[in-house]
Amino acid sequence: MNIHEYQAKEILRSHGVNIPPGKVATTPTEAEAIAKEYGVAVMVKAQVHVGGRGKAGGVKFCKTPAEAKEKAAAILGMDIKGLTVEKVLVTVAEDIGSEAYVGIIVDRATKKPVFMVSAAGGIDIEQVAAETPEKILYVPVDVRYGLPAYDAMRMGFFLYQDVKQARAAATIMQQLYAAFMASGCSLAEINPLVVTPKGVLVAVDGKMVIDDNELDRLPAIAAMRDESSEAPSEVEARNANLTFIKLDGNVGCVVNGAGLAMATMDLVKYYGGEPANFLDIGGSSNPEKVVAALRIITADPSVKAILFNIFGGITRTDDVANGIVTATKSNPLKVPLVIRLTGTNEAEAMKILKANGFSASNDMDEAVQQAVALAKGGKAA
Amino acid sequence: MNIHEYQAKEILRSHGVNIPPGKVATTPTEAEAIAKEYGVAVMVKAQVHVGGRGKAGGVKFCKTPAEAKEKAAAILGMDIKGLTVEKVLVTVAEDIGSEAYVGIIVDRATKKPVFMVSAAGGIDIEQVAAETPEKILYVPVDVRYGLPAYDAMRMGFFLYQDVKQARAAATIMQQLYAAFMASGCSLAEINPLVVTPKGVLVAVDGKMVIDDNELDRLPAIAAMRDESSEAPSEVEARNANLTFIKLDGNVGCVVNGAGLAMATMDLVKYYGGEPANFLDIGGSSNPEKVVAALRIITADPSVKAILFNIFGGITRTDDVANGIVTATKSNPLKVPLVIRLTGTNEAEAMKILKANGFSASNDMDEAVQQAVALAKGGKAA
Amino acid sequence: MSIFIDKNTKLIIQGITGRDGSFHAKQMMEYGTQVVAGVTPGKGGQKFEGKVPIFNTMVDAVQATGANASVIYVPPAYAADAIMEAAASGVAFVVCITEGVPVLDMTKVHPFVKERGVRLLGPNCPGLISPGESKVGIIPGGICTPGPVGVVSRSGTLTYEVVDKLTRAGIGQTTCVGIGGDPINGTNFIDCLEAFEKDPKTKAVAMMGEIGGTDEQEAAAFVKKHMKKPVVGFIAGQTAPPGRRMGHAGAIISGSSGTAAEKIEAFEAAGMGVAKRPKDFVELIKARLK
Amino acid sequence: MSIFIDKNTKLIIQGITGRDGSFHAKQMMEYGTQVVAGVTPGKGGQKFEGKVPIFNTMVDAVQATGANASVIYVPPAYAADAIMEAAASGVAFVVCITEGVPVLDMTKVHPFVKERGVRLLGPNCPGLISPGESKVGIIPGGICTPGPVGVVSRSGTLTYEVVDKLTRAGIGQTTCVGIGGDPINGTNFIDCLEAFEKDPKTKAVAMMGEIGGTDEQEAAAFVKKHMKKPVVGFIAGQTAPPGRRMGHAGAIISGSSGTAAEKIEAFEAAGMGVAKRPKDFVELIKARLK
Repeated sequence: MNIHEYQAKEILRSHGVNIPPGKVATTPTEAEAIAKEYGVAVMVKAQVHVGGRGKAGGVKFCKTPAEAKEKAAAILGMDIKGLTVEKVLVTVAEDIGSEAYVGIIVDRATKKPVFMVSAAGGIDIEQVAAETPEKILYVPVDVRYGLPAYDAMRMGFFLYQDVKQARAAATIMQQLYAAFMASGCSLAEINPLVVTPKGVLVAVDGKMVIDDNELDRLPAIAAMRDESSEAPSEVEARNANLTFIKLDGNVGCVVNGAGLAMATMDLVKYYGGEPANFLDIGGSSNPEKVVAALRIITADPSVKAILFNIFGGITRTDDVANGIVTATKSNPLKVPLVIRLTGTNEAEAMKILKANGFSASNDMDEAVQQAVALAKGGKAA
Repeated sequence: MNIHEYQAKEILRSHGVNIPPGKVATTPTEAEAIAKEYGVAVMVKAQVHVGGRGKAGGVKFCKTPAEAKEKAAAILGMDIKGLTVEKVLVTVAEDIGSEAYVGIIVDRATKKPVFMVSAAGGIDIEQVAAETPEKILYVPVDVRYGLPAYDAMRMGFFLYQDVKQARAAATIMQQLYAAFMASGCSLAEINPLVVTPKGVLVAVDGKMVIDDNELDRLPAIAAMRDESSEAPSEVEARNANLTFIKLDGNVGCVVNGAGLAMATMDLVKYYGGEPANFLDIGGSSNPEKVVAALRIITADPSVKAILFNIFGGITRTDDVANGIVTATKSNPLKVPLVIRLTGTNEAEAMKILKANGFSASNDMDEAVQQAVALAKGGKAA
Repeated sequence: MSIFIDKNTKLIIQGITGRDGSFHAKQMMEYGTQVVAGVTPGKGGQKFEGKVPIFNTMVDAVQATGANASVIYVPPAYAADAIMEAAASGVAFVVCITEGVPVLDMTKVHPFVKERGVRLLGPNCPGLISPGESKVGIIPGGICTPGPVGVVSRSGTLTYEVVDKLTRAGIGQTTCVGIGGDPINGTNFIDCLEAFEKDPKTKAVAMMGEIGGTDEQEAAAFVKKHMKKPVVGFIAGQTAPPGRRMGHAGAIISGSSGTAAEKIEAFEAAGMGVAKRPKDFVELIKARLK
Repeated sequence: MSIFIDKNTKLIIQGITGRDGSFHAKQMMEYGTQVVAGVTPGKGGQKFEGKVPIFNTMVDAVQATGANASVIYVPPAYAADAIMEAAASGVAFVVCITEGVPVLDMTKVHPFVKERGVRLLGPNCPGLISPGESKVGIIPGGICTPGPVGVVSRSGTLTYEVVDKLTRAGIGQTTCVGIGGDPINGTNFIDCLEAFEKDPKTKAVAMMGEIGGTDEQEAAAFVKKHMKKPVVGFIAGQTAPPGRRMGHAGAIISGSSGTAAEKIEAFEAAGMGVAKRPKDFVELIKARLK
């Protein structure tokens, strides 16, 4: 789960990280009031779950409250990479002496959280990694021991010559690590970590991505979810316990299992079609899920044909068949439907479908080819 | 460092352990007031750093506030194994269904904290260990992982058949472990852990021993030290950074290094004497320490002779010699002094001592024999 | 022969009285797996289906039955602890079916099982099956048949799809292993490839990877360097956009790494057969079994 | 020959600019120890006594100098971290002189150094000396002389006492090791006995134990089972009362265990010589060197 910059900063602040004062505004007037309260120059920053806000004009420096109001008016409602800006963070602008990057991700190779730190901060770390990898220090953390003081200090010295700044940075590494672990992060970063001309370290931007699997045990973090900043179809899918990702094609796919769902999308493409989505109904054969899946897919006007691809293992294919019948009775489909079912209770499923006027195949390639043809306006083979 | 039962219980309570309500009284009237406040039967318990309070009459059940006053009057001021009772804990008396023992120590062999749990609680665990070792379950904890839930549960099931009680016990194990680690304990125990007739688990007695080396970083724990409950000579020694333990003999010993100090005591015994103390002045050659050491030793009327045994490594023997001269000038000794010095700056030390009328040897056995003879009223050889 | 499990595998089911645990316990028993015990705290002393003894703890279960493997069906919040309990109890092989285990839990579990020399399969995996010998997990027994092909895959239903096609084409399997779709898991492709290379009955390997990470690339390098047996590979997620997680927590293309294209390239560089569609496995494997 | 350190030991001093660190750095350099670097965070780039380069971190120091050992003189609150830093930096041998390290810190440090295969000596120990070759720690060089006796002890000044007596009697030492008086330490008696047994120059061993714990009993069992070389033992604390800590955190008799009597009995049962007084070592060792 993505959380907003202001939320990540709240978490980091609660772990002791030095963060410039800031508040969220949803209207230009609120933004003006916050800027007035601080009485100094501020930054107005779009709160959206997407990178490149700055380049898109979503981050502005404002000398006066009036300017903050004006810039907030421009940013609120702005569309950044398909997402509408609903909130801005109004935060005290810091004088910047130097900018560093500090981040932690869970690394698959070492199976550990790994720090990445670089004195080349303020820009995209993947760019630094690609162009000047020697400017990044990677420090894996063995969670059994936590982040040892010596490793934190080593990172401090990698960023700063001055021992006081190195120590301050080491403290921030510990705070960031504590926040990362306590918040169930898969990524946490401070970019830039700024040293002001007076030599003080400040975290000017913060980002966190939370492991969805942590949300059940971290209700305070789970409550940070901002559904207004997500695609409505994905919100609905999540609430129905489906995994759904919208794509640009016209063949709607309903599949059980993530691997098979990806393979189905690939096969659509292989046979010359374009998948409209990734949709995994998971292992359960609850007919409700099938109903929700069809509702979400049919809401997309670009979908020209729908393909079910179900391999029944735990999933009972007769349950899926019943779900299809129920869903299409209450909301008759306006696009053709191709069904492939095989595995557990296949015979019953076929009987149910036939009794309700559906045809079905048990061959994946055949079904995919049919769906692709139908989406192109052709007829089912 | 030992802390009192009521202090250990405060710590355990702060970690969530279910502890009966209780308060400390230093007068019978206070004890009566506390009992009145609770309005139920109470226990009045002597707070002293020594085992076997119960057998010594330091723990009493009181049905009424009047009885609490009377029993507190009897216990306060009581002498238990040489220590005077200055405080009593007045605590709500629990109905007892069953009693278990739960403790953690740092184990030298496994180099880990080790849980010991036994359904045979309420009595001395060393007795259980000696007589019925199969009644104790030992569970070492790898501090890198903490106490795993499954091990806590295993201990719960070792104590209780009932799954609810087992789970409640598992929770207490986690709380006790957290308290143990957070308080820098070398020992922490709940004995007895009681199940009331209603099935509720309550920690009726608690004990903690703190690793002295932790006190610098745990000021709140360090502040729990109760000097009124320690021998004054040991308090003074600690404040002077000396390690001192009073013994029953008459040869006072001042030595540098714990191993040599023990070997010196043993040699006193070997040559027919009895050491009056263990005293280690440590590695520093600060003359102040020598002064304090002599003050503490001479305060003991049973000391009939004093033996210095110094092997100068880091310790400069001339510093020790200067300390002896300073100390004996301000407080002339009433008992004979035997000095053995060797090692770093031995020649200077001998010169200083000779110039001030002291004789000294560089042979340990010779010096010990002399001191033993002098303590027996003989003459120096 | 087979890898990891066979006729002699004596299995404990952790969470045997739960919804999923009890359902699959029956399936495994029907398949012929030696299910020697179950573990559910508080139900120690009872029997599952009137015959499998239930214990409160893994230590009790192992001591009483001499089991050498366990399979875990407990909710995600308890899965990490269940894995560690199993690893500490004396079994040599632990399969965790549970989906949704926090990845930070796995950063702790991983060294725990490793320092005990225990093999973990999963979490978030369908388990494994050695057709005709033993099944541990949830792979439908009916689609498998004994034979010479080792199957290893990140996913569940995609495995079924391929195994089903192989079986229908008359090509049986030594063992089918689902390693799971999480970013940190106990057993990876290389572990399985190494075991298949050593297994005398396995003559060829079918391997189904996914986008995300570099495990498939490392597996390809392993094939090139250490394997004499032919391997055919497939990558799911060729059409997936970067930065979006395709269901599996591990299936995410980050930056310039983890794309299907680079994985397929690695397969080709290793001289592996590359299946473009799941059905291609049939002909590619057949050709390599000749 | 010698154990653990010799002429080729290249040493880093952690805390080289501190009060104790700088004093003993000079002593070691005077003795002839190859002190190749110091570490003090924030003083990287400076030089100690105009010749020994100082680094901010152990990794920097090891990379620049190829050191293979380190010795720690930092305050107790930082000692555990310093040990782990050393163990992770690539040196194979770490000596921690610092006294007062919390024992719970050591429960974490112990597996850390162990899983890296690093030897730790201490904490709360005087270090060690291989007379004429190298000295690491605080044992006064002047009381030692090269020769055939290995010395191992829990304590500092008691070691000096015995070594001094040996030297005055013309009996030199291969290596004198102080393992320290804490309940959890890195190197124990058995480690040293094993090394002395393997060292061709060592012909006999003098071992000074203390009350508390069972290390001496286990050492005696090791002597009986694995050693061909003669060992003479001594136990300090014969007159100590139970339950009181005799200075060293480890020197405490708890319950019925850790008494001098049982340790001496174990020595006798192992066929070891038993010194009743420190001075007895001279004759007992002399007899065994013939």
